[in-house]
Amino acid sequence: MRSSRTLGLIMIAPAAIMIVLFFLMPVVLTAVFSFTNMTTATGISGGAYQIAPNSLIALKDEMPEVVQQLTEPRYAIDEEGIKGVEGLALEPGIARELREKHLGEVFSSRREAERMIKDLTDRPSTRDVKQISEQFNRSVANLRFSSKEDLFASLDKFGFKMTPEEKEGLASATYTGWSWTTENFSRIASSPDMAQILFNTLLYVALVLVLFNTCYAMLLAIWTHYMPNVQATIFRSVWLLPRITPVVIYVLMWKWLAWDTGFISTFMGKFGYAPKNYLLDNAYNAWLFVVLINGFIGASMGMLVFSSALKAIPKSQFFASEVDGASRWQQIRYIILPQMRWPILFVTCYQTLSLLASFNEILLSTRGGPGKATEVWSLAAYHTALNNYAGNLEYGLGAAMALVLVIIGIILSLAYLRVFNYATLVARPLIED
Amino acid sequence: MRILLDNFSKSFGATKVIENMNLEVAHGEMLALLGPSGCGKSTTLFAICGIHRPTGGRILFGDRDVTDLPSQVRNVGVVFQSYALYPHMTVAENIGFPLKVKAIPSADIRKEVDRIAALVQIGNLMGRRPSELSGGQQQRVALARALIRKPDVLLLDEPLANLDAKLRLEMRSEIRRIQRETGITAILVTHDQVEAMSMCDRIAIMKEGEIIQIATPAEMYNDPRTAFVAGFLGNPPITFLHGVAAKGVFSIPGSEIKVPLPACVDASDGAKLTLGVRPEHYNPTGDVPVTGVVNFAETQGRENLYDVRIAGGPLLRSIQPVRHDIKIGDEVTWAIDSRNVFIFDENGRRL
Amino acid sequence: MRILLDNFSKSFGATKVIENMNLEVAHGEMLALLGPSGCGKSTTLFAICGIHRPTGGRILFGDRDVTDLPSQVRNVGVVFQSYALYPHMTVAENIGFPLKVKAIPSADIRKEVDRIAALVQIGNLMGRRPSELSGGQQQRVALARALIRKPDVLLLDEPLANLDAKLRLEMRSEIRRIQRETGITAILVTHDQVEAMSMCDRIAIMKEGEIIQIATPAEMYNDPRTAFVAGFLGNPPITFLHGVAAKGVFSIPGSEIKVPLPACVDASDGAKLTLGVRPEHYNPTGDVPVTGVVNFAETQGRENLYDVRIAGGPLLRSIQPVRHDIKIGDEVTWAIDSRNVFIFDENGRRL
Amino acid sequence: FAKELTVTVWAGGTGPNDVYRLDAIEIAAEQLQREAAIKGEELKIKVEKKAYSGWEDFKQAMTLAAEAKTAPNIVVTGHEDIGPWAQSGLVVPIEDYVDLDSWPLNNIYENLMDIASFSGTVYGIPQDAESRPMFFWKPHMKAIGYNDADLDALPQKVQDGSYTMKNLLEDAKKMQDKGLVQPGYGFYPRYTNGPDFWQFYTSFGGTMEQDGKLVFDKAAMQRAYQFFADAVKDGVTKKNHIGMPADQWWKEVASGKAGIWHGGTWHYARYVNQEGLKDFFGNVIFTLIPAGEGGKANTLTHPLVYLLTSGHDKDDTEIAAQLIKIASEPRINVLHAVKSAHLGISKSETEIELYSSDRWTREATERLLPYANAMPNNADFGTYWNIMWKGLEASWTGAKSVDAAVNDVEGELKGTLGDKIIIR
Amino acid sequence: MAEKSQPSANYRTWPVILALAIVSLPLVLMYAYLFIDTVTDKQPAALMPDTLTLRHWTFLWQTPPGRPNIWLVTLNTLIFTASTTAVVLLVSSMAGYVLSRLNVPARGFFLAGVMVLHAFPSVTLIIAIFIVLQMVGLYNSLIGVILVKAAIDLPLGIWLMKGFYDSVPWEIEMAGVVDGASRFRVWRSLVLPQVRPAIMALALFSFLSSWGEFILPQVLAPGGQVQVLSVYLSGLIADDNNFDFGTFKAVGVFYVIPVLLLYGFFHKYLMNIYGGGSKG
Ligand SMILES: Nc1ncnc2c1ncn2[C@@H]1O[C@H](COP(=O)(O)OP(=O)(O)OP(=O)(O)O)[C@@H](O)[C@H]1O
Ligand SMILES: Nc1ncnc2c1ncn2[C@@H]1O[C@H](COP(=O)(O)OP(=O)(O)OP(=O)(O)O)[C@@H](O)[C@H]1O
Ligand SMILES: [Mg+2]
Ligand SMILES: [Mg+2]
Repeated sequence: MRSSRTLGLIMIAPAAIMIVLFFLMPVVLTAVFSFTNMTTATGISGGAYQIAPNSLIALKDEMPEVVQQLTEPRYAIDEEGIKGVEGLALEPGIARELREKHLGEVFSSRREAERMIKDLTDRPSTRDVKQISEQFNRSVANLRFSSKEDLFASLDKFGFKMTPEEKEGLASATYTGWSWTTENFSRIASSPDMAQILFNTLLYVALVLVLFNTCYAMLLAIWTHYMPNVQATIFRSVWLLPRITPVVIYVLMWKWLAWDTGFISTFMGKFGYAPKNYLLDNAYNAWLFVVLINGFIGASMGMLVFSSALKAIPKSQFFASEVDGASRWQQIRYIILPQMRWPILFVTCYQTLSLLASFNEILLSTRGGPGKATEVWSLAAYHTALNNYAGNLEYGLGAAMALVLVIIGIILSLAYLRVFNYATLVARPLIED
Repeated sequence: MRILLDNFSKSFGATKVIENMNLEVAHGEMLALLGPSGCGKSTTLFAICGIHRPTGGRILFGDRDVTDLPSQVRNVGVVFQSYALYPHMTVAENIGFPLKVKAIPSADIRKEVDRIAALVQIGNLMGRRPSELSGGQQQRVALARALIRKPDVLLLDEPLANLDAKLRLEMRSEIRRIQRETGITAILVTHDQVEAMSMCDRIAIMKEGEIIQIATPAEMYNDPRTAFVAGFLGNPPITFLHGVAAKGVFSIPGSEIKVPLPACVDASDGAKLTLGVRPEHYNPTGDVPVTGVVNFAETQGRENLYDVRIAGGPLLRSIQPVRHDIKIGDEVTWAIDSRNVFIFDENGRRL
Repeated sequence: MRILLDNFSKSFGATKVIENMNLEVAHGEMLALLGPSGCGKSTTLFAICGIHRPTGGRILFGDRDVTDLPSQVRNVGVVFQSYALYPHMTVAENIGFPLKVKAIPSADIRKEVDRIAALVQIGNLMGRRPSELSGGQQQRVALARALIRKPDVLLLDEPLANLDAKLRLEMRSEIRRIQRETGITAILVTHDQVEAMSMCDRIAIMKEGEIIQIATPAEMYNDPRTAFVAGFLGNPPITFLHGVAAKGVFSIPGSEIKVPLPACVDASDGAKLTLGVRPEHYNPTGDVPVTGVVNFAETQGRENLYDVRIAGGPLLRSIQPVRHDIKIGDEVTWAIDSRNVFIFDENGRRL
Repeated sequence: FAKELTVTVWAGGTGPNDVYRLDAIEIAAEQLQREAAIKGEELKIKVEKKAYSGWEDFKQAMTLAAEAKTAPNIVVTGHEDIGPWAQSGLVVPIEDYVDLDSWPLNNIYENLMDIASFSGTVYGIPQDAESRPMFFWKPHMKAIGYNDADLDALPQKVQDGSYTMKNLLEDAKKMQDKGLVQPGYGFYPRYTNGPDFWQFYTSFGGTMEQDGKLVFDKAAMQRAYQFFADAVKDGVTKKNHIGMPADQWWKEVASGKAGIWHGGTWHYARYVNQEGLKDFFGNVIFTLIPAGEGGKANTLTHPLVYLLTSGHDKDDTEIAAQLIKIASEPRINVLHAVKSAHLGISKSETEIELYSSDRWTREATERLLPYANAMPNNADFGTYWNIMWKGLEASWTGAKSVDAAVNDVEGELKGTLGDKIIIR
Repeated sequence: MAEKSQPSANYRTWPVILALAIVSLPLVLMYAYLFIDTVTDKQPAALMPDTLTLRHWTFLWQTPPGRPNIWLVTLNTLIFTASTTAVVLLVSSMAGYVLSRLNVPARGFFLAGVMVLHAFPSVTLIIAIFIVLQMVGLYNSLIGVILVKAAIDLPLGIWLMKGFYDSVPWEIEMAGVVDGASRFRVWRSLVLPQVRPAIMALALFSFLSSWGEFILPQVLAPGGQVQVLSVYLSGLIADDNNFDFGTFKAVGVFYVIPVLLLYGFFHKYLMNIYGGGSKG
């Protein structure tokens, strides 16, 4: 309508689209997935109906004969099949020979039927053999149907007399895709491992946040603030290194430091200590390193924010307090810290959320070990849904775990918005066009 | 407490700001430091209060050499140009801060804060934050904070620059009264000469890191040592006429102005001279009539200001009580008061 | 171009800032908007230039209703209080920007920029950035930028607040000259009454979103309609004495002051009155002698300012040419010029 | 008739010794093009190969790519993936595209073909075979009292069940006590999750699957967990062994720093090639995994299989199937078997000189392959496996007591798999 | 922002420098050895290297079998990083402006939404992101990863930019409007230049974060054609057949050099990260 409004909508559109595509839709999808039993074996995109012996084991007690019939391949050389073969436009001799020599034969496996076909005088190619044998298939065993209707149609076609209930039972037993369930959440709620992981997560976030992301970062910012420029720049750069170093290398360096053949081992070896894997030696060590590895990265963000906030404090306040007789500690205590409230809040909020979601460093360093000692929630979700040795990707459970994080995150950020006094952040535009 | 700057120099890296300045402020005196922007006034104050270290020379408080003492122990009260209030503290906390860092019991602090706040008339604002105060109120908080520790030396860096005319007048007398009553030695930095003249015992005029003249306000106004000083003091500013000396008379080639030079002025014939005429000394009552055309006129309430362009180009300014008979474009013949003109030589030195 | 505010109102959310203001500025006139901080001056300007929408009433330029037109098409030149120069552009680019957005060929822009820059005498600075300019130069760049599009209306929001005394004086005449030469209708917002009086054809004094009085500067000074106006104009400010009327004479209970009320003033006996005496009207030459003790004296160069406390407590202020015979504590008997006093009733209305 | 196509092949867990997994397809493509030329067809096949050194990333990539219908035509993966991937339709049965009765497919070991099937349908063609022996460092064994004859008889004793897991721990302890190896190096198991650990479950009497249903034998699992917990308790295995750097492990077992360890037949290649253990047979002796309480000696074969993925043009898939078939010819497959020290997939392969003249492949085939088990191809086996490993890790590192770990495993299995697993 | 704080000369600094030096030692050590180890060989249990060698660097001119060419991977990484940065800059500088200055419906809601978004652990939503990518046909393509990575960096970007826009004086925009420029023009020619430090800071931040990004390309673009350095390096490390710390470190150094250079040139902008901030 009005120019700035239209312009605003246009300018915000790209962000909105990206956010809808890559935040909102995934969240919605994740919420949906979390109520399914989706795994590698069920696939994501939906299933099919496959009459395989395995899938019918459960039905065996209910309707033994049907299961028997269903799972037994039956290749019958009948007129209908031969007609079909004639329709394939192969050597005419094939159909003729089939009719003359084999009409009425029944084979109990495809392989046997195909052996017969291969022995025909006009020996068809493998490809044709497959086509021909298909014409004589008179069972649904090992067939895959993309929909229930197809399944029922074939059942009818092959003359299986079944009640609708039986059909439904069969359909649900042979369905290969996922189904709705709330089990993921009850599993999360009841599993002692999950409780452990949750505890790990809280411990991890709290330790890194308090020790490094805020306290140490503040210390760094203040220390470098009181230094001559050159030294300050050097130290800030050193502490920024962890952040600007790609995480793969960064973690590699810690491993170099802590592994059996690494620096600490070698160094301690000079004092007669046997080399050992300090990183994974025990849970305490692993925790120490996980906190250090993440903390060293986390400190830099806080340092940046605090340093620039410190820089924004007018120099005159430092002068004034010195003239007023404040010692350095009093200056920090009474002048700097009280004015860092907002930066501290910002860093705390931002970093809690970041830490909750982060697992890169842990994945690359301890992989959650030793045991599951350093497994955190997001890493566990990743392991569950995407990355484990057996290749058994439990998308549904993983999504439920992710959803738990999403909910925690939303609650936290709403709380933070309150603390930030959200209303003051959206000032009315001063140009009223 | 006497303040003595002894051969004081200050440079920032390669930039020399002050070189070998000598300045003495007597005990209980209030001195104004006046000068154009960037001349080194704040630098001097910062050195006195200990924020900057001198690169040369000594600073003495009384007989004590404080050159290398940190700010914290100099007992100096400073009102910074920007007030430098602590935005996160209330007025009371701001004022009480210098006592708080001395670990004085908070009951005593409160009593003292109340006393000093009443003195600067902000007793009713104690719970507010600086951002909730008007400029004048902030100003007074800064002043109260500077005074509360009973400083030996009070340094005021352009303390009134941001106030409106009315508030400015009030604060001027307030500061002066407090300084007098407590007998503090004070230095006032300002770029407003009315302020300097009205508040201080003496004025020091600086230019590019050097002190050009130190004198009482009246002396400075009536007896400027250089053209720079004369031009700097006075509102509206003095006007300068450039001409030559000829037989004891100042004249401008191409114009008919002829001003007799005072006897005390010794200028050889043909010497290039500059004549300074203050606007209040060019008016109907002077003794050397000069005719010109009014090319600018403005009412300032009780007075009118006129710019008169005289034949040959030069401009004279006149300020007179309000009159309604003169319009822009009128030709007027007013007279310069030749006893009150200043004569400067080619280099701006007063003769 | 005439500007007409017709029943103009503006509120921000629940805060009513201006209510039903009517104001007409004639074509080619320069009007000063004067008033205390927060009274709504800037708000009025912002509505005129189209940045804020009025919440009620109309704004007319000439006969055209521009109330709902966006700024971009109003052809208004604005000098913002803070100049609002574009820091990343050179002086030339800053000045040329209004033309550039009209997609005028750059050669034409250059010519026009050069012309207008010469007008405000900054032709030699064209390549600099705003940060490399002194305050006065920045001011002129802002002015040039406002003028280059040949605006119908020029709005100046406290344009000189940040300049020192000398520069201020120069700029004052510069702006007035350009406005006159180009015949633009202009509104000047300021809190400095000397500026308003010296530059403008008429002055409008505002208070809390209302216009209290509109008049020429001299009229405003000499014939204020209310005590507020009288107190607002004049430097040093007017002093007020509070007393009662008794038989055509103003007297203060407990003091001997008796000032005859002018015949035109009609005040019943015992009515509470306020007497306004400007400092220049209390001096040795007046007609109603008043004795008091000098409790403050200050030199302002060519004049001295005295505060005289008269028996019974009230204070009178006097400004006189420099004299050296009076010290603080002296008893003086000076006289009020009774023809030039203002009489206000209890509500501050002039009688 | 002319056809040009690109066949993509991905392989998991594939290092420099295993390049023939992928190269075999390339060789096959060459062959197929020639065959086509003779038939007068113009066929041009470009083979794009990608080897993943690990498994996690490979399976993740393959699964997602298949879901996105951008999977490679052929993947080489562990046979246990057939179950889930077949069920979700990520892979298609190879029997739809090749004639299993024709050579060389009809020559492949029958049990390997079974391992490549799921629910009665043949999905893949075995790519290699292997098995996972127990290794002993001969010099250390001698130092604790075994003579050459004893050592020669050891494989047989293991097979008979007269040398058990208990003896193994004792020997490891002896080596350590004698200072032959450092503490924690007596028994030096695999340092990451792997199929190997099912061997121990089997050793202690466990069964993985019965009649198409998974089986969790609580007691057997308890004993298997206990074995590792005991090893840690005795100090012959490091508590923090899991997750140690790979290179270190390899270096140590190939240099006699460890006394007894278990590995795979293909380790031979790395010991000899990369780690510089020139005299393998002089230093190392290998046996089946000894029997534990309640079980018997065994080993596990974990064949990799060639699989065809879904979502491709039928003709392309058929050509891919042809390539797999050709690549399974003994002459081609033997390149992989010998180079990577894996075992052959067919009888004829053992008769090729390259194979039969290689002592390692020969002995390993004889000694191990007949007793080889395999993990079941069951869609839910991965879940079972993950849970089992978690329990093992917990009891190994002491995070949980063995009993608690087993109980937790049971609880989680019940919760996750319900009646798809028989718990006993 | 007239004066910025800078400590006065009133305090001794060496104790602080000493303390910080000690705490920084592990980092300095790690990075020092990162470089040293790439060009030297040393005995297994030695701390000091004994020979200089270039053999760890051979990956630069020899492509190991089964691995993509390092230069191709580097090029990919560059494209990925540069595009992500560009998208983040463009999108968040526009959105930040809208949120800070323009009168659009539901502005406050959107702003709150952006903060909440940061709470979404996008890496754990990755399956769903994968589905979305597959739906829009961008799975296993660099563009897809670029968009996802950019989207993940958006919340920070938008907040940062909003904070900076907040600190641009309204007068500049008012002047522009009065001068006849459209709001878009005002943004482009007047406001954007004012927030250049913010853009530099954000660019640097975004560049660094994309350059090191690991999980997203790993999961969403596993194909060999679109591999980036992080995935390449982690593949190298995971490959237990060719374990050579020297080479890893050499690849690491190769990987880290561009960011170090970049940091060297632009580090002063990073200090501006809290320019306007959310509130004083
Ligand atoms: N830290 C510094 N580094 C370099 N030069 C400086 C520094 N501080 C001040 N200067 C220079 O020293 C000179 C004097 O500065 P100072 O602040 O004392 O001026 P001032 O007289 O107070 O001016 P103003 O009236 O504008 O406040 C100026 O030219 C200034 O540029
Ligand atoms: N956006 C706004 N929202 C609410 N109130 C506002 C807003 N803008 C201005 N006001 C209020 O409107 C009143 C008038 O403001 P305005 O800026 O017009 O004052 P002014 O006369 O220009 O004062 P000054 O001399 O201090 O510039 C003030 O009380 C101010 O608090
Ligand atoms: Mg200064
Ligand atoms: Mg205003």
